[in-house]
Amino acid sequence: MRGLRRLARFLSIRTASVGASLVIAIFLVIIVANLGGKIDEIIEQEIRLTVNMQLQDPRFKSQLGYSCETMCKGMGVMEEGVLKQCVAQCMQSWVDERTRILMRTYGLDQPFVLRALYYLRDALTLSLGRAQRIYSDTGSREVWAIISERLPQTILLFTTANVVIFFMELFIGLALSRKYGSIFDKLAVTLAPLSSMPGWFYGLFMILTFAFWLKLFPSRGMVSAPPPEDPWLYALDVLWHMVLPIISWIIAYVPIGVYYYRTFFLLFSTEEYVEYAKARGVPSRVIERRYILRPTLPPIITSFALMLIGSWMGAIITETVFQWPGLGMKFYEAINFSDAPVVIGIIAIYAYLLAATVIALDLVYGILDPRVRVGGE
Amino acid sequence: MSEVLKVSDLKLYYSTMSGVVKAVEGATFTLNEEETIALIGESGCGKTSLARALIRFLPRNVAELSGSVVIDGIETINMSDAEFDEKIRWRKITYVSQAAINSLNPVIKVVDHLIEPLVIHFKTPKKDAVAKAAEIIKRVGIPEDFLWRYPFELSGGMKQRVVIALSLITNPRVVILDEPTSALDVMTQANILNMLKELKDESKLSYIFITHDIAVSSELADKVAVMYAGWIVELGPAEKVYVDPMHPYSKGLLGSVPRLKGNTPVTFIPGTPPSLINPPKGCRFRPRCKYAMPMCEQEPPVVKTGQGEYVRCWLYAGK
Amino acid sequence: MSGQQDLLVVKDLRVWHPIRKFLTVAGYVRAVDGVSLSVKQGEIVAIVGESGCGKTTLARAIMGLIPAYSGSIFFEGVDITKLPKPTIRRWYSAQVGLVQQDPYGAMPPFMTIKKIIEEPMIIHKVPKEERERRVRQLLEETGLTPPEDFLHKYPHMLSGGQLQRVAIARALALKPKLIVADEPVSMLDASVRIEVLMMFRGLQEKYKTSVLYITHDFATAKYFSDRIFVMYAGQIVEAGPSRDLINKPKHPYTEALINVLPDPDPGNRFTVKKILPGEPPNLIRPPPGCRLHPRCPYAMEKCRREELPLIELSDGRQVRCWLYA
Amino acid sequence: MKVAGIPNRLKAQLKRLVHYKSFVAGMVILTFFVGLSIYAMVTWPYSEAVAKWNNPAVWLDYPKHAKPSWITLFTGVRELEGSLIIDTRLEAKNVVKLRQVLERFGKPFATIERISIGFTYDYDAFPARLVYVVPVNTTDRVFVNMTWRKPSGIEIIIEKNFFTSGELIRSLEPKPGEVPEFALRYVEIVEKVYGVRVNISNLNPTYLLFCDDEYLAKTGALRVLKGSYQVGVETFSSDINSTVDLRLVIQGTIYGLAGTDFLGRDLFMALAWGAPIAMAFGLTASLLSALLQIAIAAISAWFSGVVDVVVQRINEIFMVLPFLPTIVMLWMFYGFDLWTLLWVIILFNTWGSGIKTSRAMFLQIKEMPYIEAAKAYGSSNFRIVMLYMIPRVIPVIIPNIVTAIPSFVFLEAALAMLGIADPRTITWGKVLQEAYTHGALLQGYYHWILAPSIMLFLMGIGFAMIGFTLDRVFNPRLREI
Repeated sequence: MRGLRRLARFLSIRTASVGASLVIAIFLVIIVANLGGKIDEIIEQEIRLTVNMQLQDPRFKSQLGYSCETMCKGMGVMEEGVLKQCVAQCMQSWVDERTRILMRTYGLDQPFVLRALYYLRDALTLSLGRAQRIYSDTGSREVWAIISERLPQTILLFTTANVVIFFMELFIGLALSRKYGSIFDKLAVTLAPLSSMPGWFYGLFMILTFAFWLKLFPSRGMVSAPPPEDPWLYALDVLWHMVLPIISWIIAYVPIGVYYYRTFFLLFSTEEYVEYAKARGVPSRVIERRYILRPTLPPIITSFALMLIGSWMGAIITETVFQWPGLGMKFYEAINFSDAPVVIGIIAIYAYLLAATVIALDLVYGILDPRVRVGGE
Repeated sequence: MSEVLKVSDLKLYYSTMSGVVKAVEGATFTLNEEETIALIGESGCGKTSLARALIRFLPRNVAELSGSVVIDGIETINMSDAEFDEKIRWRKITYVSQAAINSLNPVIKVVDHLIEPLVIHFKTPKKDAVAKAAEIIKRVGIPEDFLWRYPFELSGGMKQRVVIALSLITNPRVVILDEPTSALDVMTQANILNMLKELKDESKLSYIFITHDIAVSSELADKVAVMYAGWIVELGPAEKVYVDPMHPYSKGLLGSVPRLKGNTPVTFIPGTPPSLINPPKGCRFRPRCKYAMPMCEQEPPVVKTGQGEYVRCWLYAGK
Repeated sequence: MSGQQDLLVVKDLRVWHPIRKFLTVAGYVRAVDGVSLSVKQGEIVAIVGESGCGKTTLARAIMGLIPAYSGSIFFEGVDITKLPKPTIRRWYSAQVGLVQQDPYGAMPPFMTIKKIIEEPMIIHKVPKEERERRVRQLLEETGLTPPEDFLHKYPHMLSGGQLQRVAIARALALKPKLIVADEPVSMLDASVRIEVLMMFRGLQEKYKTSVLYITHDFATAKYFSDRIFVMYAGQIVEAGPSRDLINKPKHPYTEALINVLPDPDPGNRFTVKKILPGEPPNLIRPPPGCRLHPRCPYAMEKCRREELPLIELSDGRQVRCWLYA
Repeated sequence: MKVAGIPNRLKAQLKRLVHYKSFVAGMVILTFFVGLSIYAMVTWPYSEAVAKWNNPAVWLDYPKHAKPSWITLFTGVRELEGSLIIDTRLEAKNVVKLRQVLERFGKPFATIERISIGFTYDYDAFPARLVYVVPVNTTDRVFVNMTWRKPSGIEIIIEKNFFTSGELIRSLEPKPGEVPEFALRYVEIVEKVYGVRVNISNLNPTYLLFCDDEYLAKTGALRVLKGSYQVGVETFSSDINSTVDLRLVIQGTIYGLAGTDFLGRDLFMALAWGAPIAMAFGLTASLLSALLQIAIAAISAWFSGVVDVVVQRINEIFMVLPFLPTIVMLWMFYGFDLWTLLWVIILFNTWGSGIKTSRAMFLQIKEMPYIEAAKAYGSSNFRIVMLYMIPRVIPVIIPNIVTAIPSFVFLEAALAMLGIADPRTITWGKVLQEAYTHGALLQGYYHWILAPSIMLFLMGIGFAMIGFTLDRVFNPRLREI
């Protein structure tokens, strides 16, 4: 009970602090982005677009045309050419006026500081606005729709990859720490430099070897075209497409992870209480579980969580290389089309995810580490 | 009185990058039931290595371990690790670690530490084990509700008591106490020493008491083994070693203890202990010894001075 | 030794560590609570107490490393609690030397012995030739001979005893008037301990330096110091000439502490030591009245209520106990 | 984890390094890159290199998508390296030039010019493409008739046109669904001679000019016809002063050490220049961000209080900012060159989790007794931070700096892959990106993608091997176990 209250208080303080950082971070992004007037430009463009959309409606257009014509005629313009010109001018001035009104309602006439606050509110409430050039697969221009339809694919691929990588690292690392100095251990040390290359880089080689040369796996995409109808076959097909990206990530990230975990566990097993447990004849299985893994769980989980969230971000190029239809590829598209709202939207989403991870990690620490939970040192 | 431990000619070498470390050489002593032997000497003299060799709690780089260690009538030196774990470790002999402050797993509760040896070595049902833990923790003077706390909620003295409880819970014959009080305040130290005295009588325990503090060693020791550079240079009953030591090193060591009572001047032994990789030829104490003779360049004999007593010095050869 | 001038006078010193919660101060840890003492020129004064009694905090306050909450510390008549930090750094830091407990931690592992001893002199702008000469001289004086063998070594190549000699050399480098030695030998082996203390004593006499010897060990204090101050829970409970105090302790705490300390004696194992029950009090909310009363076998009603000052006894000793009032 | 390692006995440690095979291998790789960098900088000074690389005109005559020339050592096939260029304006060997002025009524009224070029082609592989240029200097219309005579004796008229002043440029390369006129004529000739009508759709027209006709007629497949070829140009113009020349560029299939890209640019130049840029970029980024990081962390840990709070807040802000997307945004809005990108990367890398770990390390160091001793003998704050705290972490930092160098090189490459790159600088990442976006993988121009990849790979592995060995020597945490 005492622990729970402490935990709750600790967590609320952390949430407040991380929340504040999140707000400041997004605010900074807005200010930096708007220093060149970019966001204002984007919003003005969008407003003009809405106004012009209204004009697309033929009924409305004919109504406006009629009233303009009436007005022009009322002013005594009769001659055909001049009348046409007058009507066009009148309609344009309506568009300008309408835009001005809308801009005032959006607050664009207000000083920058105030406007930045409005944008901040929008970003924080995930009202991310509309894309300038790219569409979602369902044809929507809402940034939110574009992001939300792509995020699951990214999460699917990279969470799977990371879980596989994490468990490989952990268990190979643990096994090697038991066999310090053996051939496998030396092999692990020798292979570690392989991890100085990122996953997408190995991806290129994987495509070259397994897709183009050996033709064992598909080089691109998430499902075959046309996709299988049976849901099981569909899942299998997706899995088949996931093999190459996951293997490239394994080559890129497992060697260093194994090296670090092995060193970490080796150093940790010299802790006095691990040594003393060995002296007591605690079986090595129990030592590994209760005396090595359990106390080191908080840092291990931290590294996993940061790796996971980092992978969603670092996935941009891997997705592009493998043409995996996730957020990363959409991001690539947005860069190529210079679609600022999408880029800013993705930054906001990631900022949220990162902040949530930081808080979640504090929570995990609180739950797993009695020193935080019960209080002490 | 029956013999619970008999060590003869124990040898322990480590291999390191700079050469072979001769940590223990030719250690011989016996320990009877309800008896305490104190291993005293300066740091690095091999006392901890000797004690750890008895319970096979050694680093990976052991180069040689030979001689004879008979615990409760069982020769253990040639046992496999598995057999040792099954028959000896924590059943016959237990170990109280030097750094009790860090010897407990910070993320599991006191009770989980205490029941672990019972569950592992005796397959005791958990309920009975917890009852036993509650009993033992009261015996070491800690309230029962501390069972459910984490180690970091305990003071240094309490942690030391928990570690002692942990080494008593399986009713061993021999307990190795490796500097059990050196990190504690004098008052707590006295408290724990009192408790150890009581426990010894209650449970018919034998202690191997390792300390660098000679004054403290006299609180428990029936027998004293003085160690220098991997050798036991003198072994004898407390009455003799504390009052009238024979070996020049023992004399020097005792002379360097500042005393509260009386006005005995203190002295010191000049020089530093030798490296165990390249110890001096002959007597290892020779370079620092004020009685050194030419003969000391030969390895000194083990001179028996009584039942289970000896001194390793040329001064007493032939007497 | 008596009759000389007071070099250091501490008056009613309080060092309270604030406990911060959010932006407010929730309370204080009264690590040092009303300590008065004096050190004469050339005198060795020991402060003895268990860990957590405030002796190290007192030492750090005297070194000018932490601020006092109230009270004053006069060094040669100057109250250093009122001095601005730069003055402490420029002037006072050359007047006092520090020897610490952990010989391995007390030296930057990446500096050579020469550099370590030289550092204080570099900071206090001693000319280069003078520094070189002095480093050699100090190494010789502390028994690290020949100096050439040590100048270019790194701390991890030396033994604990040798490192403590280096620490003493460093403390003496600027010829300070006072050396604060915080448990200088407690991590060393028994025989080395005496060797280092005797060497230290020799140098202290040569340099006519005063020493404040902080320790938990009455036995070495008896041999090494002229006077002993016993601390308990942030206060001085008893003071007096070393041998007198140890032979005839007056305060119940001193008495208990000396009683539990053994001399090597084969009879020890048949006796059970009398010890004070309980543990030292929490210094955030110390008990009212005499701080020892919850543990004291002689505690009276008065002890629970009234706090008392150090009482001067006729034989030049002081004690903080109602038994002597 | 404890702060480990003691940075002394430096010399002895450096000597020990040599005993590690991985260190020696890493040093060999590093030496190779240093050599390459020096070669690049000596051969093409930076501005010259950039200007040359970015000017497509320079590369016009180079073969496009040529493979590295050493590849023939493995295949045993003789291929044309580089381009075979014959320009009648520049050389006279194997060139016959005849000029005839026609007269009518004693007055010159027209010129006929005949140019004939001969060359021998005896390679096993077809050239990649043929480019010919006919520069004409005239005031009137010129009739151009150009013939191609194979060693087999078959002569094809490849150009038959009226032309006014300027240059007639033809580049013979496959264009889907388009068959050049001469190809049709060739098919007819083959049919006439061998009685077989061959299918030539989707063929590289250049191949038709170099193929063995008989073999083609019999098997329908292409084979190089070795021997001497004759190319003739005949012009007729009513301008008596008109001059005509011929420039023939036969582009081969292999070039240099690294081949060429889609513009015919010599990839070796990019590979060589990529080395100093990658090393400078990686080293600067790694070194500066590590130094800034420890400086900030040390100051934050030492001064604690307000300074520490501010540093931690700033750090948290950077921790919730997604690194890559933010850099992309900055680039989109402001656009920057490679070196500005470097500063942005350093800024983002300095902050974040690195500071957190360094700060934790310094908080531990701050509690070391020797710091208190330094304070006691009057060290200033600056001295303590610089001389007492920072040196303590150097052995941890140096291996990390070395190991991190490739990660910055790859970061640059990754950004280049996203199209975020300085348009003018030559980096391996940019070559890789161009290869990738121009379908090098799909079309089998493997050398184009492999060359920069191997460079990146070598650099990564080289620095990593050195870094890992340094870590093992400087931080011998595992030695006692």
